[in-house]
Amino acid sequence: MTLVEDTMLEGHFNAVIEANDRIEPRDWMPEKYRATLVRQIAQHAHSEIIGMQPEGNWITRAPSLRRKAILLAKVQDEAGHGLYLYSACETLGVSRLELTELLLAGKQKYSSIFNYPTLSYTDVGTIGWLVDGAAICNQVPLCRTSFGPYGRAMIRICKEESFHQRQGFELLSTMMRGTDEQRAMVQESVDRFWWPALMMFGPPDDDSPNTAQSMAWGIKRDTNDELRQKFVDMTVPQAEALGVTLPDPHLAWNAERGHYDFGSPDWAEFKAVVTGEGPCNAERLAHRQRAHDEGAWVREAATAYAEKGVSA
Amino acid sequence: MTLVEDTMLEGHFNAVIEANDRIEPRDWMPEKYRATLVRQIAQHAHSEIIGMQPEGNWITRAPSLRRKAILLAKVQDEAGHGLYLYSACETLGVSRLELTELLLAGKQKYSSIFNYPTLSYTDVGTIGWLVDGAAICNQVPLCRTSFGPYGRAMIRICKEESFHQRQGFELLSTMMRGTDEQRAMVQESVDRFWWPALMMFGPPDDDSPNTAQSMAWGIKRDTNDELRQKFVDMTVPQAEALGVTLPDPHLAWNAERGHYDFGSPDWAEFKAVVTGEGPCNAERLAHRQRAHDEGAWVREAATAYAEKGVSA
Amino acid sequence: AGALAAYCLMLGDDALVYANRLSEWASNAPDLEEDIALANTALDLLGQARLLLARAALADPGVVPQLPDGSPVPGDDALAFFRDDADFRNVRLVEPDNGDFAVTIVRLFLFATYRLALLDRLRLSSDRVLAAIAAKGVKEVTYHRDYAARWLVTLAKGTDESRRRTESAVRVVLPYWAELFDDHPIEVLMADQGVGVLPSSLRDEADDIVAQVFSAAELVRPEARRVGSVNGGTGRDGRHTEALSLMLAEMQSVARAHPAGQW
Amino acid sequence: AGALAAYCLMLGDDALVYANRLSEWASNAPDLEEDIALANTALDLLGQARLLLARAALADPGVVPQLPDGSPVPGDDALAFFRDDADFRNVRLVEPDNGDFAVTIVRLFLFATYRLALLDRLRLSSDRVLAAIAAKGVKEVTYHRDYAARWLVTLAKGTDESRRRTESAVRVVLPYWAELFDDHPIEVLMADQGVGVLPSSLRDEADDIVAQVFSAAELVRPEARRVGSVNGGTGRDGRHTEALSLMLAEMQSVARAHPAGQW
Repeated sequence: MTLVEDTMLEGHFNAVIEANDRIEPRDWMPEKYRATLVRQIAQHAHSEIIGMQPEGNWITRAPSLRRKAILLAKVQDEAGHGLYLYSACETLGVSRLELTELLLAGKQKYSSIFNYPTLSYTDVGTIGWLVDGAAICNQVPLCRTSFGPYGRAMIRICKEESFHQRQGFELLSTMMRGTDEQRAMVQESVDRFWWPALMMFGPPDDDSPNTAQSMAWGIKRDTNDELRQKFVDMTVPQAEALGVTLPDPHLAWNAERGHYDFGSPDWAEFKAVVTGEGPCNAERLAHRQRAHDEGAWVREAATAYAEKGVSA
Repeated sequence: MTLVEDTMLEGHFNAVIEANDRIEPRDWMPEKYRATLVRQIAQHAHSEIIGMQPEGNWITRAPSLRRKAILLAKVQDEAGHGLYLYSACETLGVSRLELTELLLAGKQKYSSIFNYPTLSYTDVGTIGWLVDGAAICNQVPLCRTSFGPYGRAMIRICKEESFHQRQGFELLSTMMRGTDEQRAMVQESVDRFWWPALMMFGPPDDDSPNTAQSMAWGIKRDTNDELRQKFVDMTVPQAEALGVTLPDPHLAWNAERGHYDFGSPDWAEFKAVVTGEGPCNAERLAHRQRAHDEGAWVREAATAYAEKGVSA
Repeated sequence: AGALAAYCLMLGDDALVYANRLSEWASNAPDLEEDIALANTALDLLGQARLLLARAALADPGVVPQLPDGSPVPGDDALAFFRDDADFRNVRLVEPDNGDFAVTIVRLFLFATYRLALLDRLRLSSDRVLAAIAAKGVKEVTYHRDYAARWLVTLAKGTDESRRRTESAVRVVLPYWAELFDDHPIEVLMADQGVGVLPSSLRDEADDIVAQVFSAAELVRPEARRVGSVNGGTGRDGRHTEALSLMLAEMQSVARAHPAGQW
Repeated sequence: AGALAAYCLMLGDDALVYANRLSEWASNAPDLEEDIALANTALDLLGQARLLLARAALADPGVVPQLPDGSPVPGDDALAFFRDDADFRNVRLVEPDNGDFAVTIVRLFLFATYRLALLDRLRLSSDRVLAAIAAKGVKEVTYHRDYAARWLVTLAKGTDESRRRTESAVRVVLPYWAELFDDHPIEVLMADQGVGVLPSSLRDEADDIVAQVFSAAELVRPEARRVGSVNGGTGRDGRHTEALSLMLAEMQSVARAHPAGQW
């Protein structure tokens, strides 16, 4: 490729980005753009797959048949989201198997929230409400992300996520109308998940070095702190409607800013969890590794059978 | 060995048997005597080991701390009984590992009773009362069996078995003083285990071809039907004391015979269970096979380490 | 009405217990596609269970466990979460641990083959609710059977390892097959009344399907063996495997801890 | 009295939860001798748990869950079978699945090392019941520690496979170690009063034992990592692993089904 061609391609790329239009897999793109996308989409896909575990933990114990069906369907949806996202990543030339191996080797991350345990069935509702709520804040802007397959996957995913969020909220509000014990369970669960949910948006902007480039490329559309604020503003009235107290003494409406003020998460805990010292990091990866290893013979059998079919 | 020596040895053996004295491992013995002993002791050892499973099934669910300790200690005793009996067998030149492999290959049996499932915690009590009760009837005469190591093992085992039997009876009688639901559980459990317990003495005498030779050799001291009658005579008053009904419409005191009359077990079921078609045969062997396989690397490590110690 | 309720419990418990077992595959399957397919199967069966348990509760409220006054737990949930194992009426096939993927596939194939034959005939039930449940179920279970049959052939003809596991799985699961075609007095009564289907009448058709798929998989069907009864009874009589009470201890734990809970 | 009861629950729950976990080895161990030894260990710990839970119930009846009037369930059993997981006060080390024999041995070695150091000092407790429980426990746990240490060396120096598994087991279990030496406010209070032992004061001694046995086993102790807290709390605060509620669902199922039962 000549320098001229190169420059023309880069010009096209920049123009597409400028116009808030989509880059497609066959388009030329800068290596770092591609690498950033692979990292981000893979992390997102891994989060869906690892995220099946904390909620999956309660499928066999869901306390009504309706709730069992809802939870099983939700965990199934997460597997589906993982599928779309791995497929989007494959358009960038990296296979699902490669990505899985990077995850298992600890070379790619997943959302830190899934390193917290689910300690009661109520957590299913709280995860739906807060964690899916935070995910939606993160993801809705990604529907307009510059890379086509990622943006289109996000549109589909966001629709289902907001359905999950409503289901989570509905479970909690049903429980709040139940017994005193149930109300206490909801509060206890919210106490555990509130701060980790705020951490889902990543470190504060002044500690997030990659944000600027990702925004310039149209991969990211808002900063971490902007998204966090949006989430808090959205969630506080819902907490009031629910009748639960968010565990933050600094939480207060700021009429001047037109936003809620809120306290700062424990960023030391966030860093510890991200580097592997959360309550469940080891278990989550070990679970995935075990399922991957135990499934190897099945995948091999399917491949062998398919090859026989071709040669027959 | 000359024919004269041979005849002298056989004379010694017969004299010992005649005198109701003990044969010891170094004494000469007929090949068939040795083979019969190995088969019987091994079957007895296997029964102890397989018998850990149905009761072990309830250790983690025992409903009080005291009962959990009693049950765990009992299952542990069964492992101990297995140990003594395998040791007795080893004096006849067959190793524990060989015997285990014969068990797993289906070439040696264990008591058919352990192919029935334990379906409630109550079954722990019923097994103690009826199954250990039947085992004691079988085993007390074996304390006088002609082969020394077997007889001595049986003395120790019988002491513990009768302790277990009392504990089983005590659990049932405590439950009978509890709620209506508990009383119903006891009756239901006894209904399930009564007939299988009667089958523990083996087929009727006229269908038990090996009994005569075993009795002549002093390996066995009573016929199957004699032992079964003894068990019924012993158990009926205990059932009355407990307040449970034994599920046999033919059960009645026969003043003439000085014994209880009773119905006939379903011998077709007995044969099916013995030939592998009981409710749990496959599970019991699969469980033992799995534990054996999963423990292989540990046993190998211990051997390798011991050898290093010797060579160092 | 008592017999109809008992019959609905039989068919409903088959679906409920098996759905719960299959749902354990979530996040554990060999690949994402299988995770999704097994969850789908569990969801379909869970749906059938809900309808059948609700029908049982309606047909005879006497079968529903008594809960404290004012309990908000509906009949189908009370049946699922507040009955003890001895009151469950499912066949034993659906109870044991999932085992490896081969055991799961063999069990699913056998279960779906039986249930499809059953539901297909149940569409003609004189009970219109049962007929409607069956009509919906036929579509679902047809898919389950095809899915399992495809995998059965794939595993049997894949690698040496997968063939070894498949043959072993057949030996593990097949002994539970015969019980599916025993005629329980309730089933005889319901068949006589045109409400239910006589299991024994499905046996030839079901064996035929098994033979076809085994033949495609080049599997030899091992000699018939059946898991023995307990005190003359099997799953339909409430005499189960040791696996069921363990499964229910887990499944019912949250519901039972909150008998007055709203979910 | 409230603090003493809370302190007894901590030590009692460690023993109870771990005893229940270890008891799962029954009929599953690599050899009969190990089956017997692990059952013995579980029995010793179960005995300690009974004494400690009974002491807790006596010190403060308010910690015992309320049962229906006339319930015959004694205090220690009510504490064991009618508390929810969030009310358990054991360290998280004792909760996870047993894993393979190597994981079991590493966990037992670490647990016994900690508990022996603790009980050894607790013999001087100003609470005479606690002192007596500790005196008895020291003998038992000395044996547990020796047993585990011997096996740890054997496995580490046995075969390549056993060494690989042992190293992996150390990586799995060791992150739960640091939590054992955290000073919970209740423990600080009890230590101040001469009733309890300050966990942090045991750390050096315990690390020393670990270093000695690892050295004999030629094992390198991996870099320190610790399992993170949950909302600022760990096991002693009732914040557990996902394994505990599953274990209790099973363990408590029969007792809870019969709250008025006699056993």
